Amino acid sequence: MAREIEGTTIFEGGQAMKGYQLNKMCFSFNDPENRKAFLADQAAYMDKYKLTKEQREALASGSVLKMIEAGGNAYYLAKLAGILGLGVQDIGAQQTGMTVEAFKQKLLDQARQ
Amino acid sequence: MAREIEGTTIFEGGQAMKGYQLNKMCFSFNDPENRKAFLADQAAYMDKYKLTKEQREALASGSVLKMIEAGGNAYYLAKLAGILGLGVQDIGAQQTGMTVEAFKQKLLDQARQ
Amino acid sequence: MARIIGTLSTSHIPAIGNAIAKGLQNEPYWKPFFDSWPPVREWLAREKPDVVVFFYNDHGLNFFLDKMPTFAVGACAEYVSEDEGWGIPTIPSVRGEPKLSWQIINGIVEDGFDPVMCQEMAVDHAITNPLLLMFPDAKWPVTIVPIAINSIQHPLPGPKRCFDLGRAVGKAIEAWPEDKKVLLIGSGGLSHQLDGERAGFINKAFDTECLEAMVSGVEPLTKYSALDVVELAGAQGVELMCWIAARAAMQGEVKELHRTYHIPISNTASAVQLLSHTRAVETAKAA
Amino acid sequence: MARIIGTLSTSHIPAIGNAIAKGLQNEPYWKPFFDSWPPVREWLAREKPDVVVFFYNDHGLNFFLDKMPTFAVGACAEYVSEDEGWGIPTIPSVRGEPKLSWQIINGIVEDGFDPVMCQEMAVDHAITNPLLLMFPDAKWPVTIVPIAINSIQHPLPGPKRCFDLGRAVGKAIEAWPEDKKVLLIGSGGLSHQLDGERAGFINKAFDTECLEAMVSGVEPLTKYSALDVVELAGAQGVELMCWIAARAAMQGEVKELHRTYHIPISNTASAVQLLSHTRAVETAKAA
Ligand SMILES: [Fe+3]
Ligand SMILES: [Fe+3]
Repeated sequence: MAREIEGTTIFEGGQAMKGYQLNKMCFSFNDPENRKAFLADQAAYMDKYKLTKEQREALASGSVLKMIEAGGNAYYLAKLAGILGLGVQDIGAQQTGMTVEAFKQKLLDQARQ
Repeated sequence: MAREIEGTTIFEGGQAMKGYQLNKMCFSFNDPENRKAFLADQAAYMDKYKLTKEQREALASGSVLKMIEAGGNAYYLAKLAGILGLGVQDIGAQQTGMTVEAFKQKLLDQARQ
Repeated sequence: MARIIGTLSTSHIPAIGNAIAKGLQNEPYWKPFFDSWPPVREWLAREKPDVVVFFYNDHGLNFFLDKMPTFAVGACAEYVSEDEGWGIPTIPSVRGEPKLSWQIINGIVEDGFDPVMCQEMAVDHAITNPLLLMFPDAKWPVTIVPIAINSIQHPLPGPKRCFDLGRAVGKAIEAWPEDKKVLLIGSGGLSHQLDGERAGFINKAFDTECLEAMVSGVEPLTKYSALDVVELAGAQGVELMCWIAARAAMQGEVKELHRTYHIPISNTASAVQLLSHTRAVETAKAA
Repeated sequence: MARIIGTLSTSHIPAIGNAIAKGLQNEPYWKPFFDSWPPVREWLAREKPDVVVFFYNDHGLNFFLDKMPTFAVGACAEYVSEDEGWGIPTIPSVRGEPKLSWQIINGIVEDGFDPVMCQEMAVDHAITNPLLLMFPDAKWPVTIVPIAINSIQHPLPGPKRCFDLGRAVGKAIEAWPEDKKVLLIGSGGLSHQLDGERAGFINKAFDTECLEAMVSGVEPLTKYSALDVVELAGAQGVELMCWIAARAAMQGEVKELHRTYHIPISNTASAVQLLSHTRAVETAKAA
């Protein structure tokens, strides 16, 4: 697992352990009651899932890259993004440091490779 | 899975489907609250787990062979036996149609094969 | 004996479910993708598959990291579409084909695979979107067998292992004594990446290589490791493994009936490809 | 590099836990079994393993038929002993060795196995009884990695597959760069059957064959199918698969240090066997 792939965090054992509580919280969002409970009191909900300091700070910052660094996995984080009303292009733009328009253009450009 | 082994029910797909609800109920007995709830009102508890008529009748009869025929698996049924205060030798005696003493003797005899 | 009639592979992007729910099929953004489906539906109406075997990946609905399977085979009488947490409408439950499920489980365990056997299984957009695309009235004329391939937590099973799984599944299906027509589905991809500084990565050249291999045979793709696929197809492009397994299940002659490749839907290179199984190996030999 | 120092195999019969709790070790019924442990404990005190890799079977505590794994590997920081529903006392939690867990998971996936990867795992008497027998003060001087083998729902992995799993696990352990001493445990068996008209079945001749093979090498046992083992060792005698995997993980020269075989405990032929790994393959070659 020592392989480096540019701009990509491999979600392997180390990340899976690091992010366990954060991803577990996100997994709970499959249940609408839990989404409501999270929105009603985020701090209490994060307490319940024993999020680490790094995970809480990542969530507070709103930075997806920080959430990934804190062990978040794309498939579970997507459920959090849904709650926060972020689409995949908002998230793509944020992570690549582009405007949403520029990010969409980047996608289109790849059709012409 | 057409292989026949004397006095033995292979817990394969067919049995696993047939016994699903019964085994699920038994699995719930890992939780002491559930054991209490079962003992307090067996009929209601069997309703909750949607046991089939055959499974209810098997339980009512107390016959382990009937429970197995109804899809019960030894590893999960063991939890039910625990609640009913039956030891493995009581169960062995019952299934083989022996007295408990004779069953114990049968076990001992096998040391001398 | 059961007969594999073809492999249908498709992207399953969540947004597709929302577009269907909102009736956006003819909007310019969506038209290129949805236009691929009328010919597929005509073929389905003609060929009338009885059972659909889905190679797909769960997106954090049915499985969590507490117990993450590498491969999981459903053996349920019914599969329930459940809330995934971000608004894709659920669909009516789909009937299972448990006898075929156990036929497959028994066959692949015999062949050295270590599946999780599932008697309760919630299915997500990787199953529901293809079903809705095939049968827009949501009256399912087919039963299903879902086979989940881990695409979340590394180590992932790589192209070679998924190819071998597909082979073993295909062999088990063809040995099923029921006179049923079986359609294979590869659900996922193609290239895309949602996370990291490389988000939005798409690789048209690699996707084209894969689409070509789906026709001529996917064995050459087994030279790649799972991490090669991450690099070439993006972090979520590993869903390609579902296409490889579905295609590998079909031996003998195939014919490409339909192909759509369109960039982008959401952050993804979308594709739909239909292959019919014109002659099984045995028939070919006998001829 | 990590070093495998031996394989300890033992029956784990639930009643053992109750006998320990009630202090019955010197009762005539129990003495033949418990007398096997002082020499094992002396060896442990001398050899001081750092990590114990358990091949065991879950008895309906951690896994249910909704999602039944063929093989599952624990990758937890801690394993919790939980109520099994019929009164075996729980024990203090045991620390895991997650780095070795992932080393094993990565290694066996690379080698074509399809494990479930578990980050939460409750452990039952198959783990707790051997631990208490080794370390009666319940102050665990070791960490553990549990590897569960399906013994509940057919199709079970057979002797050949479990042998191959053991081989792959052993290879992964020996490639682990940490300077740690690893003990393997095969937990289960020997012959017994709890259910059906054949309840109480015990097969001394087959058990003896297995105990001999544990010394000379278990490869000959791979000629049996899982159903052969049901027939020869009883419906729950399939727990023998854990012994096969544990022994297969150890290549090169071994020495039998201890063996107990006693009929019956409960309905089971009980056995304890300790093998030391006197020379690993590489060392043997270099010599
Ligand atoms: Fe997907
Ligand atoms: Fe056991």
